Amino acid sequence: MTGMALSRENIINLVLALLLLVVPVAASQMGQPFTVTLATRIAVLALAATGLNIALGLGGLVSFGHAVFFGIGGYAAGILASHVFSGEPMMFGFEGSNQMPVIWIFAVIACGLAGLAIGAISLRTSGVYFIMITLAFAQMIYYFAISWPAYGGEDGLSILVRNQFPGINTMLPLSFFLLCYGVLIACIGLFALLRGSRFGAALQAARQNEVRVAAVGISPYGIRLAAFVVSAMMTGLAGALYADLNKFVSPSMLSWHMSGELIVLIILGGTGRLFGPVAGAMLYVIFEFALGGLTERWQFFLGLILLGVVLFARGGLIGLLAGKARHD
Amino acid sequence: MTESPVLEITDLVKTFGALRASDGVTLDLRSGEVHALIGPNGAGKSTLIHQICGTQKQDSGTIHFAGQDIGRLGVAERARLGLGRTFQVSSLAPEFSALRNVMLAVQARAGSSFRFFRPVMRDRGLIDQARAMLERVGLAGRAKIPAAELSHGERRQLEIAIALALGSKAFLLDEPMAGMGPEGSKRLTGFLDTLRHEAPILLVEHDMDAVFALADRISVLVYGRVIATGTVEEIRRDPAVRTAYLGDHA
Amino acid sequence: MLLEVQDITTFYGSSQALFGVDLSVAEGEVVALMGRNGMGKSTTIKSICNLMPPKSGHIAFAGQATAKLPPHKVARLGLGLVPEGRRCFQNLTVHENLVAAARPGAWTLKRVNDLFPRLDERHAQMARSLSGGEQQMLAIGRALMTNPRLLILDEATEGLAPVIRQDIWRAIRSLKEDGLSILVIDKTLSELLPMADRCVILENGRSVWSGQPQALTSDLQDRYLGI
Amino acid sequence: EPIKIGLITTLSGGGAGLGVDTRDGFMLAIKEAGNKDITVITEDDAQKPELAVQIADKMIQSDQVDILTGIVWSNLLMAVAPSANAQGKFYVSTNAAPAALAGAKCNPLYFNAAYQNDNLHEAMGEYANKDYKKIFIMAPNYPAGKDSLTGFKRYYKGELAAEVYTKVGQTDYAAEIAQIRASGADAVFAFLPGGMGISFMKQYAQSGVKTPIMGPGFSFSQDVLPAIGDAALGVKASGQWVKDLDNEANKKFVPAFQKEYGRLPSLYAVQAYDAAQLILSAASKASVKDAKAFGEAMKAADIQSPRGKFKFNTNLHPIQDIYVTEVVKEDGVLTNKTVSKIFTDHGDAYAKDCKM
Amino acid sequence: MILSLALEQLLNGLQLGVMLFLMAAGLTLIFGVMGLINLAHGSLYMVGAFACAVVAAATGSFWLGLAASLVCAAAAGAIVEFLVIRRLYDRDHLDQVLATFALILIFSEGARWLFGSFPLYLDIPPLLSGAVPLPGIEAYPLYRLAIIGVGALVAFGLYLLISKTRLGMRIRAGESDREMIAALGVDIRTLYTVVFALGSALAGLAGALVGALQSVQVGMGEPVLILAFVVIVIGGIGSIKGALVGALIVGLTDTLGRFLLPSLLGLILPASTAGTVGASLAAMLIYIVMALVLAFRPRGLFPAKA
Ligand SMILES: Nc1ncnc2c1ncn2[C@@H]1O[C@H](COP(=O)(O)OP(=O)(O)OP(=O)(O)O)[C@@H](O)[C@H]1O
Ligand SMILES: Nc1ncnc2c1ncn2[C@@H]1O[C@H](COP(=O)(O)OP(=O)(O)OP(=O)(O)O)[C@@H](O)[C@H]1O
Ligand SMILES: CC(C)C[C@H](N)C(=O)O
Ligand SMILES: [Mg+2]
Ligand SMILES: [Mg+2]
Repeated sequence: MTGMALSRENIINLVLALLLLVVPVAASQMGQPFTVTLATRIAVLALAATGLNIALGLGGLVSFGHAVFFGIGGYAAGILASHVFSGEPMMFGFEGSNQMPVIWIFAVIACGLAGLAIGAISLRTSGVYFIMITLAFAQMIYYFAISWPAYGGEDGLSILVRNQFPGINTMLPLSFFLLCYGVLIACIGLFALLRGSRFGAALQAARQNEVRVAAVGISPYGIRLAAFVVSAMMTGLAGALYADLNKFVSPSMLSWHMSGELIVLIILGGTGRLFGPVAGAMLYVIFEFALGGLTERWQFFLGLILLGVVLFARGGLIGLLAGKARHD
Repeated sequence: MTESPVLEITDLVKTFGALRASDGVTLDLRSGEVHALIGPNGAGKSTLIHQICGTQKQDSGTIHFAGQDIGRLGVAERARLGLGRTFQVSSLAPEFSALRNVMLAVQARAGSSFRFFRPVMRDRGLIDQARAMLERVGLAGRAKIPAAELSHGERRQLEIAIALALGSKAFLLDEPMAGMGPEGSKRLTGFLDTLRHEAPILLVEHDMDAVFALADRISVLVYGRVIATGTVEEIRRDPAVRTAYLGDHA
Repeated sequence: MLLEVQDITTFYGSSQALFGVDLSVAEGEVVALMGRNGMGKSTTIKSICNLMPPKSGHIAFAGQATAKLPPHKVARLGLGLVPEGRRCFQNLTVHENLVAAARPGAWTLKRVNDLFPRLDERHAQMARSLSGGEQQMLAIGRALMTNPRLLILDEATEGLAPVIRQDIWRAIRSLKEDGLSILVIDKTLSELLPMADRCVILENGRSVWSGQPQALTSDLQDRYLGI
Repeated sequence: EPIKIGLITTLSGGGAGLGVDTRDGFMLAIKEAGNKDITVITEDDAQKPELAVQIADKMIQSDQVDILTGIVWSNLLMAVAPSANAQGKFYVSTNAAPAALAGAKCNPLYFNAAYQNDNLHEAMGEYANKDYKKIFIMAPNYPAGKDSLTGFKRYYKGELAAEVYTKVGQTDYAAEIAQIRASGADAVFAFLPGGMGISFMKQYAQSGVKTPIMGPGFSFSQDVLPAIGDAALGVKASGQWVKDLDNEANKKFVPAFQKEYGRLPSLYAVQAYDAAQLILSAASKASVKDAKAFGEAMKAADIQSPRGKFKFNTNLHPIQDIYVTEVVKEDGVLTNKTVSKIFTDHGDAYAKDCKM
Repeated sequence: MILSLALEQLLNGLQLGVMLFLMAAGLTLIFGVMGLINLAHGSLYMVGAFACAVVAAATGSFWLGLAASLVCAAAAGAIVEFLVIRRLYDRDHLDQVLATFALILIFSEGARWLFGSFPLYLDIPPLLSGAVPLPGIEAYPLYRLAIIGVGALVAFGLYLLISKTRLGMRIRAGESDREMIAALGVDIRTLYTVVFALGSALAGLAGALVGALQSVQVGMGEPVLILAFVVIVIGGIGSIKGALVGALIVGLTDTLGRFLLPSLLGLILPASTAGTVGASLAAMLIYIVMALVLAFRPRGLFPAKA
């Protein structure tokens, strides 16, 4: 990133960013709202994966439990909105909210706290143990959500009217898309800043060689915990948007399949790459959609395609197009 | 000796099962000196370094550094107090260039790893300091090469550059000459000779030419015990040291 | 010739490390490979073992071209490698490290243990917790357990105490007397040169000089090795 | 006038059996009707709520369907139906019938052609009163499971030996079977759909415990019976449809299904078949664009159901007869046969809260 | 009565533990020892169960089915290793995650394509069906006792293979440094294919054995996969002893938790609430145990010595 020289990767990133913007806008003009919905889905999943990419891509922390944060974000939206709708106050007489900014703040704070608690314990382990302990926390919360009756248990919680954002009519697919897109781009920007910063340097170094980082006097634990929390918050924000996109939340947002899917998005696009999650989400959602329309056996073919990508496109889609990542 | 030692180790014990890797080690490092620690393979030299740096915890005994008891501190805390070390087997961030490896040390010294936004690669101060360190060890020309692609010897040099960048108050060097060619060893010897004026050096090394050329004092560790401490001449002449360690190399 | 290396070039990805190396080792010969840091010694060795297959040039061992063989087949022709950085199997005990590599022949567990009593003492210890020098002994012992015809030592005595180093040189000398061929890299010229039948010097990925150790004048040493 | 129907159901993964029967039952009715104006778009939800939502969005926004149908699972239905209704689309459920949509949140565009989730459990509760005094009841720990036991207890008057909730997706029931053995119960009521039921029944048969088992129809429906095997013989279950029901429509339906697909139909097939019939009958009377008229026509339920009589309650859930069945072997094939009728014209407990 | 119930539940816990070990055994080899993250392990388990069900249905012999499960799973494993896994050893663990995730999709939908959407029939062979009385226990299913036997046998066999044979040493060496073991003349490629096939065969065996007790259907492998990972991680990766102990801990915790938690909570809560809350806690219990174990012993109970 010396200067803003348009490296090949930067050009590709720009193209991806424009593509994700232009296609839905055009589709909306041509009266194809579903394309807009699909693009929104891509943007939100990419946002969730960008969050995970901080922990996984930069920090090498393979969290197999990020669905927890995705789900908590989703439930923040669902629960706050449901109280507005039902008129029953929540704890401390708070009436809930159907304003996205309020919901987002709640989601981000809740995920930050959850990330802090889970991270503080999980980061005592490393490698595969870390993968599994994060999964363990996710499973705990998943089973809790399934059987906790107050907010629907496994049936989930419907958001009857999409939550509102000041000055924007979120019920219009394109407006909602643009909102999500804006949040996505802002978070990708944040990711880029983090990656290039001193914090990012320490985090990435800790991924490559923990012992070395400690020996120069930086405690890897603190750095990683901070990264994990930020990562959880970003994924949680995505969860809140996802709930509003589907107008529905349920424990399946917390399931290990979801965690796995987020990881898959990242690898598919290119681990640690700025636009990896975007590329991954585009590829995945489009395949899922296109194949699902073609054949009932779509999962079989999706499997084949994913396999092809791992075997023949090292470093994911961005790796294939832009070559190996370099830290100068 | 008017000044109190920079590093002072008293009665350190460390056991692995039945093995006493440190068996009551008492040792100090005074400012301006090179104190060489030699001894047979498996005598417990690296284990001692580990305990000083905090990567292993002693069973008993105390470690004082810069007037402070550091025996209970974590690795990173000790490093921040000014303990600079190199590893017996190079330990670097492999994907980072040589320069960024050193930059990491510079930022660590500044204690500024929780700055989230300013891009490091536009941080002239950081880059210039790191570059200066690479220059000192003769790696300036390889600044942009990822550590993984450096040759064995070059990695050893990079380790030293990192320790320098930390602005350490004492250096713990575990076999810095290992893997350096004859030329590299010679240059490093010259370099360490000047470095001692910045901060004292505890030098673990099997290269006797280097040890004899550099050391103000030598301690000999055998089976976890210091069997002798003295000047180069005293140690060279010590018959116990000759049989246990030096052989004909004296 | 047991080992014949002709004009090989080797790349790491797109960066070239070897630009034409020639080298040969005859049956029973000890050849010293020399050169400053980063000149391509280790790369040459990796190429010989086909761990880093050369892009061009020719390598033959015991008359057989190795180009098409996977590394384990090359090794089974009779190459015993002590790699740079030791690379002991960290999660195996000392004993297991030795046994895992064993192939039948004159070198047995007992003989290795006799050569390095320290390994016998530590036989049940995990390799990762061995001291540096102990790991070096283990790496040498492990290579011997394969009963090679050509022993390749990359940094043969790195990290070993002087007494042990002398033991190793003594052992190498006796191996040589047994007829084993040896290709060795080591930085202690004072010990290496008396051992070697021939020296090959690399500079910037090229073999630039080859000859008997006696012919290695201080002039040449200064030019190529920086001493 | 053309009508577009979006059929979302589970066609891949572990729950696919139910979805396949749903689709096949539905398509059989469409085929029999031969109505060229009707197009059905089928998609797989893979039993994932989010995917179901996405497909529903696509069908509504891009394919512009008029009616959605086909979802098997309550949790997916909850994700799709309310929002489809909010967008003015009909939803006709072929199976899932969560209590949440039967009471206060009922909707003129939401029809259920199957039952209300509690119904089959209620029937077993009523049936149990006859022969048993102390019953061990068991269900997975999720909303449908809790509804199930609530439904059972609503009618059962005797003593409970124990009320046990199992883990969703549990595959080993040794601990529960040991509890049954020790409980001294004179019967067991278990609601364990899909693979859970198969595992439980096989393990129960091996355990040496002889306490009789009963459950709601879908635990012993045609799709799982072959996999349970003889372990299921003699089990009592409830159903609003049984293969051997004696009515014209049924005598036509069963062979037709068998001929078309080479296997016996299950409960799900019938429910979907009826859902399709309901839509077809309404289509012949009103335009789907006129929601009110179309809804009225559908509510009239002018169809020949293989269940016999069928009509809608005020909350647009069925009022129907419910039977007790027993698992028997006919020509080497396991199937259910009718034992007796439990409820006549049975509605559900939530209809009274529905203000429409 | 109470004592007999307690004894039976203890035995159930033990038996579930051994069964979990059986399911985890193949994974211990592939993941624990070879160090390969194989999410498709559950698929191989499914392959075994399907092979057994299909062959048993066609021939009427469970035992032929069992043989078929071994053969088919081993073959599937070998093919997968040869075509896919082999290219991934020197890659990031994450590539293995993606590739084996893709394999799950392929296997599951492939199986549905071939065998349809409905669960298959596979029952316990007559020889092992029914229940027998045990000291202190009224009756215990014979088949479950047989599973304990097989599990113990597999555990012992694996222990010998991994710790005592040269093959085992070489596999572990390969995990530590593949290039180096090749440079010492060991044909690590073929060796890994063989080991992978062996691990797959064990998965297939478990699938067939457990399949007769549970339901044989598409997707049956996924819950097993997670459980098997949990077991191995609690025990400490790479340790057979750890895997066995981990399996027993999980088995006992799960069984006793399901049984005791609702009753214990019943002392302070109304019965129905206690039932659901207890069940929820029981469902979370093994994950709570795993998190606790790892929080205090970050490398599992029997870490490969550090
Ligand atoms: N974790 C451990 N468990 C068991 N023994 C250990 C452990 N760590 C080190 N040892 C043993 O302690 C002894 C001292 O090891 P140490 O690495 O300190 O030796 P050293 O003096 O640095 O030797 P060298 O010069 O060969 O590097 C060795 O015999 C080693 O095998
Ligand atoms: N993995 C690698 N990727 C890219 N370049 C490499 C790699 N390993 C070595 N090189 C480069 O190849 C050249 C030769 O390295 P090699 O390791 O063969 O040197 P050497 O003579 O063994 O040096 P030393 O005495 O320091 O071990 C060096 O310039 C080095 O930077
Ligand atoms: C198949 C049925 C038992 C499904 C159930 N009605 C549910 O809500 O999930
Ligand atoms: Mg050492
Ligand atoms: Mg080298």
